[in-house]
Amino acid sequence: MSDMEIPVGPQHPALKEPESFRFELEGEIVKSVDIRLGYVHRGIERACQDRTWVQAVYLIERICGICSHSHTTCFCQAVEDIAGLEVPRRARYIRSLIGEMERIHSHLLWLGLAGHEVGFDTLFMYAWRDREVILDALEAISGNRVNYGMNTIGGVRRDLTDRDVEELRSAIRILEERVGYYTDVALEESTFRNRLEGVGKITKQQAIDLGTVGPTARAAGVNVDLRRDDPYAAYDEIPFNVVTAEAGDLLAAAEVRLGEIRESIGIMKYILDNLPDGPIAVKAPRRIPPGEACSRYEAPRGEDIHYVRSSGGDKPERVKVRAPTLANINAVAESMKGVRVADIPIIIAGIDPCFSCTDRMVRLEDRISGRVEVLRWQDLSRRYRR
Amino acid sequence: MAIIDDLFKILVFPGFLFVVNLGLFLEWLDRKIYARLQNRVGPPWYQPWLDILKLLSKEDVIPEGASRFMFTWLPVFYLAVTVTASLCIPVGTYAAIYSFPGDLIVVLFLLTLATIILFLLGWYSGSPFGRVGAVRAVTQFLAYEVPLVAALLTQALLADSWSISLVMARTTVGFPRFVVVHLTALAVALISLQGKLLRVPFDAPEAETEIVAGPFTEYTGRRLAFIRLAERTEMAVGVGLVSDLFLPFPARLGVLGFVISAILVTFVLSVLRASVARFRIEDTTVLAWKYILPFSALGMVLAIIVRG
Amino acid sequence: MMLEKIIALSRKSSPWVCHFNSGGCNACDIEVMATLTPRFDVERFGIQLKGSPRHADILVCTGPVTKQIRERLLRVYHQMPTPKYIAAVGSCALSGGVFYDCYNVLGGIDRVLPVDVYVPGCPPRPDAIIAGIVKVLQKMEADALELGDQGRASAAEGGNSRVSH
Amino acid sequence: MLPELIRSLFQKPATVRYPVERVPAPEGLRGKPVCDYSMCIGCRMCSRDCPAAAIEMVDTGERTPRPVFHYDRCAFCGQCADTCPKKAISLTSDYELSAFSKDDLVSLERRRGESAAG
Repeated sequence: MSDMEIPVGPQHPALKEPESFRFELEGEIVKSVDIRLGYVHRGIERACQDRTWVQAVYLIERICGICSHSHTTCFCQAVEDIAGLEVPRRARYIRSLIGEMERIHSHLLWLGLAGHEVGFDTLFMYAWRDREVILDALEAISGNRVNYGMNTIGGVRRDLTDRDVEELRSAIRILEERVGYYTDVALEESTFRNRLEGVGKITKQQAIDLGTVGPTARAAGVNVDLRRDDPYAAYDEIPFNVVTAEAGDLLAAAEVRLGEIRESIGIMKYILDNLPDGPIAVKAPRRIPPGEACSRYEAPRGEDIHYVRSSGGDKPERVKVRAPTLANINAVAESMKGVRVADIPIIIAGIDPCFSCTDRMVRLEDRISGRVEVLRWQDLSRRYRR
Repeated sequence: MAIIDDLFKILVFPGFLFVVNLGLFLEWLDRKIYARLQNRVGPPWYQPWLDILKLLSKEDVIPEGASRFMFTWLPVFYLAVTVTASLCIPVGTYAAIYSFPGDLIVVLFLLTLATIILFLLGWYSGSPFGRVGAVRAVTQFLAYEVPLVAALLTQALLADSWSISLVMARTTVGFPRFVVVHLTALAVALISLQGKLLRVPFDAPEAETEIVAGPFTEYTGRRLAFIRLAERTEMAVGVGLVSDLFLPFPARLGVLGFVISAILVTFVLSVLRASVARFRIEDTTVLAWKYILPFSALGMVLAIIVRG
Repeated sequence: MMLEKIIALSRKSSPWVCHFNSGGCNACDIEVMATLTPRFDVERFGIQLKGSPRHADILVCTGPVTKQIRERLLRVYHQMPTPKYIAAVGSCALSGGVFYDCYNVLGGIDRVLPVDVYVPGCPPRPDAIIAGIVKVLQKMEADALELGDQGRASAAEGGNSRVSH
Repeated sequence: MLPELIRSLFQKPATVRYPVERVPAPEGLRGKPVCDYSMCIGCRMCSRDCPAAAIEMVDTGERTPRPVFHYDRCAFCGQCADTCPKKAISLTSDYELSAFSKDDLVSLERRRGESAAG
């Protein structure tokens, strides 16, 4: 077969989001890849400047529907930092709780999608069926299955009732059993292992050089977790382990994610047992005093960074978001060289990409010549490659 | 009246209508079992028929870059070839329409032709996905055709005949002596059939998440309906062939036995589909040549030894 | 007419869906995916998610239309064979939602394509999405019975779907 | 994998019977927001805080304007209910809002000029 080019995306069954990858093939081997991002660029950072602080939280929540709680927590922490608000202890615990529930649902979602990408639909069905358990609990607590809207500046919006706690405990029991099952059986299924093992492999050094974060980095043996390294919310009081693996391939990533689900279940149990009493929010002023802050959050996909600057008005002056997928996408481009067509979907899915978080536009304006230049992905990674 | 009788045989039973409907029924059965294995409800029983009807009533699109002639006629050829193959399959004790010594070879030839048509379907559809799928279909065909032939050959050796109806009649002759050979050949036949029908784990030629729908990506409406009918017929032929040649029921219980065997075979194929992930095309080839082919050769050697 | 009844029945019982994210936040997408899973299992109604727009009857659009995606959305729509229907899922797909004034967002799907059914929610629950799809099916059946292909096309232009290119 | 598969085969499917049987939504569901116009004082706070600009203040013939919800734009976040000083706005558990036309997705039927909430 002669060389040919196949487009993956913007509309492609392997991608749930519109992104364009063009693969130049030599037989079944990928010769080169051209990534074109930006289909989901909406201009959220700019739009934040037109929103009041209250409205901005909901806009930030919709950066990404899967890690919505991560983004809002990160943003609220930055704003609380600027305003000098002390978030009540109970609110911090509830934030952590929702954060861990989100991690569980996100990792189960990943497991299911990974199964789907390699044609193992049964795993997809089972993982998503069991994911409904955690979604039901989230819906009962927050009132929505996906965009929870739990955070507000100064605390959380809804309290945990006794019934919620009971429901959560029974949900945890089901999940514990199922996650144990996936770890034992799904990862032992030889055809599934065969598709993950050695695929999308990066070394520890590469993981550090490419600046990967979250499970992608931890799967390659980089022991980094913001919940431990730079505690926020209630994590300074909660005991837990950081799960790492050595291999750096997708099987290791799957092991890390499943291990993290078990850790998250442990964290949830601890929170339910040690939930402090008290108020769930402090009143936030409508105008945030001038200042700037940077906040970090360990989202299910990795480190999420928000930078917020206030000029003292009722609207943010600048919001900057660095979502985890942006840090990980270089690893995809790296491990894509020389792979076979069959591995393309699973490698893209391997970092659990979230392009709606990632699509940013960088526009350089030369003040002197007045030349305006919009950077493409390749320019970006070439310029800022360490 | 002989002409009417022949026409009835060719068009209704056990010919065109029966085999197409059997194929659609097996599709429903497969989807239903697959759904139940995944703890879902699955489609209602009339689903495959309505899918076909709906496709027939939709717009036909010939994309730019596709060969007009090929695009129009290949789906028809595809259906014609598979239906022709079905003419040689006896339905239990109900004799095939067209049966002669050596009809097993003809069926195998026609099924091979179907794969070639599949390749052409994809190659001339003017889509890169279609081309990749087409090449994969041929690669996989090289891997699966040989074991399938070897498995059927084993049965033919045991029965000492190339005629489907004779092999069927002699399936259970000398039963305890042949059982090991028999089961070896059956296992190889089931796995190769799964590959032949492009089902998980051997669905790389039409892997949804990789190349959308492979050779069928660009087909719409009536043409897609023909392709689906042809695929279902191919399934009915393949399943029917395995039931006839390997299971004892068709020869004992007639038409009922044939349907029972077909359901059993489909069940096994569905469970296989639900319990594994897709192989890469390279792995498929390696697996076939390294394990399945030696295994089928072993079966053949055993058959020769047992026959003495 | 008997034939029309059969066509109407087959269309409403076998809707194949193609999902297109025109710039949304993933929330609606995972809920659309969730309708396939055992809890909701839309295969009960014969609904199948198809990768190729050529096989699809209903285009399920999620997310607001960004400037870059507009062309692709139109292309996917034109690849679909008639009769084709569009369901806009999620508030963003309806009107732009919280992104109503973002500089790179054109607004809802109906700024680009004629939408048949609107499913509000942020994101809508899978139940609500199923309810929306059932509404599309009602429309399909009515169209097949009363109007036929030609009639539907003209109805879409003059009816409630406001198209502005 | 196989034992689990066979168990599922004989297990009752996990599928709910929606839409034949409606599954009750949880109590706190953030569904369709509605406003009790008799409690509303027309302070515009909800409209000011709405992140999606989905609340329009409309003159309904009373002394002050009343909020009208555009469900086609609403993000169902519930901030309006939180903000409302009189607790006139509440979120119902109604979530099946799909419609053929966007005109049906406005809480007030403006076309006919009726002043009914709902």
